[in-house]
Amino acid sequence: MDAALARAWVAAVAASVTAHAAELTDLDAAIGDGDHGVNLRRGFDAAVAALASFEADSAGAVLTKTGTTLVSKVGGASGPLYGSFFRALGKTLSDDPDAFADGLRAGLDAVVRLGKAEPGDKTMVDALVPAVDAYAAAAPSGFAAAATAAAGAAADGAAATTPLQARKGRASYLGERSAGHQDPGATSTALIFAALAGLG
Amino acid sequence: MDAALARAWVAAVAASVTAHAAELTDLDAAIGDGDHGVNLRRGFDAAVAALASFEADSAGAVLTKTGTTLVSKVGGASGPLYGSFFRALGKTLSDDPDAFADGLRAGLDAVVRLGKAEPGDKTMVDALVPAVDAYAAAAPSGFAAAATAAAGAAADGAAATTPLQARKGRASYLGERSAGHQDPGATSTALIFAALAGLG
Amino acid sequence: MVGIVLVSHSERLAHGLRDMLVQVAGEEVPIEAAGGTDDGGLGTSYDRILVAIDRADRGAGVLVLTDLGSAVLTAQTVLEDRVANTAVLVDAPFVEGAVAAAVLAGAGADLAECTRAATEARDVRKL
Amino acid sequence: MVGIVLVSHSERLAHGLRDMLVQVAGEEVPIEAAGGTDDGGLGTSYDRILVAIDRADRGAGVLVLTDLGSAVLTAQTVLEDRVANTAVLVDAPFVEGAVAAAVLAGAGADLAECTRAATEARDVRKL
Ligand SMILES: Nc1ncnc2c1ncn2[C@@H]1O[C@H](COP(=O)(O)OP(=O)(O)O)[C@@H](O)[C@H]1O
Ligand SMILES: Nc1ncnc2c1ncn2[C@@H]1O[C@H](COP(=O)(O)OP(=O)(O)O)[C@@H](O)[C@H]1O
Ligand SMILES: [Mg+2]
Ligand SMILES: [Mg+2]
Ligand SMILES: [Mg+2]
Ligand SMILES: [Mg+2]
Repeated sequence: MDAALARAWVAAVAASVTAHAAELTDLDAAIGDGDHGVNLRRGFDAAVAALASFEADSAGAVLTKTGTTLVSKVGGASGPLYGSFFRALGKTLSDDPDAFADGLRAGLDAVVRLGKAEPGDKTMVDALVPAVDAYAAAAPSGFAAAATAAAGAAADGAAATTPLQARKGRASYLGERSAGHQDPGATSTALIFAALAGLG
Repeated sequence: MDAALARAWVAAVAASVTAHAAELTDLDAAIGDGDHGVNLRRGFDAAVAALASFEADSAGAVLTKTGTTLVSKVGGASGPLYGSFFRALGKTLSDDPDAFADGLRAGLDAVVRLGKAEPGDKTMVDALVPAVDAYAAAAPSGFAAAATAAAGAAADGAAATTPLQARKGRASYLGERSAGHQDPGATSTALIFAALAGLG
Repeated sequence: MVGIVLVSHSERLAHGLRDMLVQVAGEEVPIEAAGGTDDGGLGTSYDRILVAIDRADRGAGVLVLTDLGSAVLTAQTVLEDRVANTAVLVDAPFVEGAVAAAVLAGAGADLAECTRAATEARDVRKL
Repeated sequence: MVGIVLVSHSERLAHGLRDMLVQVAGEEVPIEAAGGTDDGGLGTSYDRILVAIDRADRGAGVLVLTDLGSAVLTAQTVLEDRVANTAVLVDAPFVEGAVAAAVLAGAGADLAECTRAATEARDVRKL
């Protein structure tokens, strides 16, 4: 991945979370505090703005900067989580711009290390794990095919959170009542991978 | 006890906590939050003001009114505690104006029921228990003698809190560090009984 | 809907916590702040607590949470004096218990379930 | 003196709690509020937390308390990024733990003792 593609990805995510802000917020209102759409919009808009004045000629630098901006601008749990994801991805790409599959894996690891969620806890991890696995499996077929596979897997993973009971964060207080609602963070993870696939 | 004597007692307590407000506050600053003098001054001033426009011809009514005012005006733990004390005392005297020893006992019981402190916990209970006991023991000798005995016992009880470790409220976090300071509430209990003795 | 009353020594703290709870519970849950003394200083106010409980009482009961032990004494006195016996004091961590209770109240849970959630918040680990 | 940083989703809550702590700890204990997002909305701010920790750090360590699990994530990220390794995040009830820690910090206790007091506040019963 080069700097231009990375910038295009971040811009596409910003556009997508803006378009889906109300949906993300509604999902979060059902099992959380109803700010996920606002949070991500603020974060990715800030990332786009930060990148506009950021001179970087590598995808690694662009994505690291994106992560750092998300960490400090989102204001919710998804900020440090997605921030860690993009920082770890960016750092991997800074070492090797072609190691996108490894970078995604490093991003996932960073999210798990910070948030300590396990698959099935009804979080973004439930979309992230299948997306990262699908990308790695399809990577031999090239970026476009792998990104498309990852996007499909993330969307499926997000949909599969609906029947789950939340075990992390505020939603966990709802116990059985959290079942029947799709997790907002898993939903936004699907948007992030859909934006990646859209670049291909 | 008649209404006039009860009014005189409350006025004397108000004057005493005003005169000792800084001392009470300093004691509370050492092992609490430094507001005991301010709290009691506000409470007893409010009680005096409430009594000024309160037409009551019995000590029971005067002391019940005093208790109710303390409950709502003090703002600290001592408010509901002393408030319960005076309400229970007043209620007993309303049934029998001569049952002062029983009334003190009822007041102590109310304090213990609400605050659940035991003797030795370094609270007002450590002054209240000996005061009530001393009053009862000396009651056959008349009010003046009994009140004087109670005042002496309360002062001794307050002094004896100095080496104790607090087991109630914020001071309990200090553990061993709370030893070496006299408890503010036990100190104000001694003032209340000194004011009683001063009426004799 | 179960009501929630927040008894704090600080008026600001109580109002700030109320803001947070409204976000997770929605506007329909009656959440009342009873912080500070009558004149807004640090301490607790019998009258503010009483008014807050009366306001939060919509017939399904009221959960009363307190910040420090000394606030318990004032709240307890209010509850003993109050005629309608629909409010319960819960022994729970103030902020964490209130969030748990508010989430459940917003989901339509009853007083017993909200009380249990608040109490159990004590055992939820943050790290 | 050990410093204390209060990370809350609400700016008002953090400041109200700070008021309470100053009353029990005295003015010498550095107690910093880090509540709300950068623009004062509900949420947590990386920058506010970082500034608060830097301000509260007088060399004896800083205890960081958080209101909800999600505040932990932001605080933890700040701590990982921060070069000086003098701040610790404690798993304690927000208000109760902060009061306990402030009482001890005001009495000159060290970071380990303040941390233990905050943690143990979880087990102190109110009723
Ligand atoms: N510990 C965690 N690990 C992984 N994901 C988490 C964790 N906590 C929350 N999330 C994700 O974050 C989403 C909520 O994000 P957001 O609403 O922006 O933050 P907040 O919960 O602080 O308001 C959840 O839907 C969930 O997917
Ligand atoms: N549970 C309790 N039982 C008996 N007395 C108590 C209790 N809690 C506090 N006290 C008394 O109250 C005094 C403190 O009163 P005050 O400073 O007015 O209230 P606060 O502690 O709320 O600031 C203590 O010194 C102690 O004697
Ligand atoms: Mg949210
Ligand atoms: Mg939020
Ligand atoms: Mg006090
Ligand atoms: Mg006080």
